[in-house]
Amino acid sequence: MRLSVQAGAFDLGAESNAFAAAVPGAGAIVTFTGVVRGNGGALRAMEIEHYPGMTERAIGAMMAGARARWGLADALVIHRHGRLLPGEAIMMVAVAAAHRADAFAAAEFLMDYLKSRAPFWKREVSVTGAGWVAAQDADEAALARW
Amino acid sequence: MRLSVQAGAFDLGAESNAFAAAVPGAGAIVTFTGVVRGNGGALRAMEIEHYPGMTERAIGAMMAGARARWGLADALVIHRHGRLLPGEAIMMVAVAAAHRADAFAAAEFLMDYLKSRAPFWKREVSVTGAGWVAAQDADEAALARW
Amino acid sequence: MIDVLYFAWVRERIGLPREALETQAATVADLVAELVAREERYAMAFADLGSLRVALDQELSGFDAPLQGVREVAFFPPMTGG
Amino acid sequence: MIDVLYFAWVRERIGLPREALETQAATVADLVAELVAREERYAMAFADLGSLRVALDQELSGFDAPLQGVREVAFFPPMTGG
Repeated sequence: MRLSVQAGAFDLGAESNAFAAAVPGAGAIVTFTGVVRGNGGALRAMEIEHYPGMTERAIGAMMAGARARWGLADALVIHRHGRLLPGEAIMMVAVAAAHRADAFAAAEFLMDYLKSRAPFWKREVSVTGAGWVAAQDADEAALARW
Repeated sequence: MRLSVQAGAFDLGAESNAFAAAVPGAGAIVTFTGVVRGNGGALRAMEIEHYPGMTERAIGAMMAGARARWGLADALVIHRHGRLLPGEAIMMVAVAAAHRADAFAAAEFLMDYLKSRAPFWKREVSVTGAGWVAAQDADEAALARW
Repeated sequence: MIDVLYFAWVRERIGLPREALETQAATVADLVAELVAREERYAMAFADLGSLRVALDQELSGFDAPLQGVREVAFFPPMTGG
Repeated sequence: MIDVLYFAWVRERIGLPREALETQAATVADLVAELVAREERYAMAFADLGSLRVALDQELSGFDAPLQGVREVAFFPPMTGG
């Protein structure tokens, strides 16, 4: 399993290929990629703050939990911080399992936990001003299914 | 939306990057890749037969349905036929939506329908013989949730 | 004339992937009965209709469906894509 | 001495990302009360504890948790990762 919390961009394609090549025996690979939405030109940038140390600890625990629960062959999380522009990839998750149901469940679990339990805070800089993104009740509620 | 039913291999990374680059305004991209499992060395090859014409028609209808139901920004399906070796990618799905819940749901819907409603038939060639893969009741049952 | 296609183990049992037939069959079930009466290999292929699927002009259909206007009939086992 | 860290708008309101404090506070709530009594900017940051989260030594915790043995306390709004 690999976790990278980084300021720089990552290459979705290269990461996907490297991940798949390392798990030739797994039948199902699911990836999720989160991208900065431009909101029709209104958003200028997304600034992501994080808590170094706790970020790695929290995500590592999520990944270990997902691996055990769904018998994953492997998992990958890359999450950026700093200033990102619309269209840039914020983060990606990749999971590999024997069967598709486990791979989809593990990827959704990781996304739900990353949203609400990994110490990142997003700030949107738009043409009319800047503000911290509020956590969504729906994201907190999504954790209940796990 | 793009659909390719092909004998040749595809490049997961290149396809993922091209797909993502074409939908910069979508916040969530999910991919699924199905890989031939070697079953610990027992499987020699997977042979995939299909029904040319109906395959494209059936998958095209699934993609149009998914796009309308989850408001997808885009969708991609690549599915191979012919003789594949363990570790080779059989197929991939990519979907892009504004939010992650829609992207995950659409990808799972497409996978469930591809499994049981796209005219492909898999034949496993193992060290002990060859045989057609039987459809799973669980795969048929998975359609009920949609 | 109607084109009849066979896939996977249906194709293997019957021994050919497709054939063009003259038939007066009104429904898919009538066509199956005609084929089964022809030769043992058809009887083997159509022994258990519950394990077969049928498509008419490339759309999944049922064994009681009428054949009028249909140009292509395909018989195959449950699909295993993905 | 205990390290106290602030993130996102908590950091902005208090005006610094971290500080080392001498405190006799027995719980997180006691520490918050000490901070709020110090200056208005702390009172502003901690006005609504329901909109805040706390981590002790990098594990999410609660405001009634004891501080004994804790080396690092962090205050921040609900997380918005992913």
